[in-house]
Amino acid sequence: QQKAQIQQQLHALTDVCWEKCMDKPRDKLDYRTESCISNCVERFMDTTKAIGVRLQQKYKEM
Amino acid sequence: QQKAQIQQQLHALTDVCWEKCMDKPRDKLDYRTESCISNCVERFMDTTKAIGVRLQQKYKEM
Amino acid sequence: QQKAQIQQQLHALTDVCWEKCMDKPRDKLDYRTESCISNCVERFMDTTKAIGVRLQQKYKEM
Amino acid sequence: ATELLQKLSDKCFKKCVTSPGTSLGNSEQKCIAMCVDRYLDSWNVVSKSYVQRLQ
Amino acid sequence: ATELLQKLSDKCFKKCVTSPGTSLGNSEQKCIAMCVDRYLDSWNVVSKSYVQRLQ
Amino acid sequence: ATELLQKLSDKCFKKCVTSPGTSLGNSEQKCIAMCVDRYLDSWNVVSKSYVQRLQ
Repeated sequence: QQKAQIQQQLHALTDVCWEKCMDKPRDKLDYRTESCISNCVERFMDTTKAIGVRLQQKYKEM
Repeated sequence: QQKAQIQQQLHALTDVCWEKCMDKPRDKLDYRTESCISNCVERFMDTTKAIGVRLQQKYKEM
Repeated sequence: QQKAQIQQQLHALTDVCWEKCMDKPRDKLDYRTESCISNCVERFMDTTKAIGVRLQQKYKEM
Repeated sequence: ATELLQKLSDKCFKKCVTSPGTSLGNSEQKCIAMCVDRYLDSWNVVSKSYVQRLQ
Repeated sequence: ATELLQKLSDKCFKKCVTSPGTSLGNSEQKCIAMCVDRYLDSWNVVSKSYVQRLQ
Repeated sequence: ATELLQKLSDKCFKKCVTSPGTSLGNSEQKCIAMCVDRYLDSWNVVSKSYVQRLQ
């Protein structure tokens, strides 16, 4: 079950970072696109974490 | 069950009207965005109603 | 079950080709839009076929 | 049918109501009606092409 | 709640992190916080308008 | 695998076939093949970054 959840997160991340970083597909994954994708994954996870914290604050305020 | 359906409609409406009315998020929900959202909800519901009527006409013609 | 699958493919194709070919809806389906949609369906099916072949090659290489 | 209604509401609202006002204007209403009609037309063209292709 | 977290991550990342760098910049962090707050505000406005309309 | 096929069809068709003609042109076919390859590459980069981050 946890494995399915990780698979699903990988799919979601690939979708988001593909849209963010890939313009026209080329014959190789160039360095720029690769580091864009890897930064995208990390920043996306930072974003999720920051939002989680924010939502908890909000719930406390209610 | 009906409660779940309403929740789902609220989610859909928030998505549509957020995309329609919110550009870059700011530090307050300004008046213009707020009235855009509230008009968006009403016009979306008008749209659904108009389409329902149209589809029924079409089904009769078939 | 197969019928449901075909229905689902028709929905997916209509969505893709509607986005690809329809700009502002007009009072008639003009010839240009109609042939765009019909080409879109065929090219989309070509695309799926080509991707299927490519994925099988990739799986063999692994 | 509910699914079609939801899908069409979404698509036609996005195409036809660019900045939502205090009521649906005349041209928005016409656009919505044409949007439904053209979507159903498109569905028919898609079905025909799909069936031809499968044969 | 997990669903809301996923949806907000998606929406706010797309709006606020235009070209992902080696860390979240200050303005990106602010944008994300405001994005969450404004989304919840929007949800409230939508709920209010929806309920008013149904009555 | 069917899900991946559907997703790739959708993504690569949108990226590579801008105005569908009477057959897939040579450059469209190449674009589709590269699109599949780059998507799988991206999946690998994402997995690697994701696992590194979790550790």
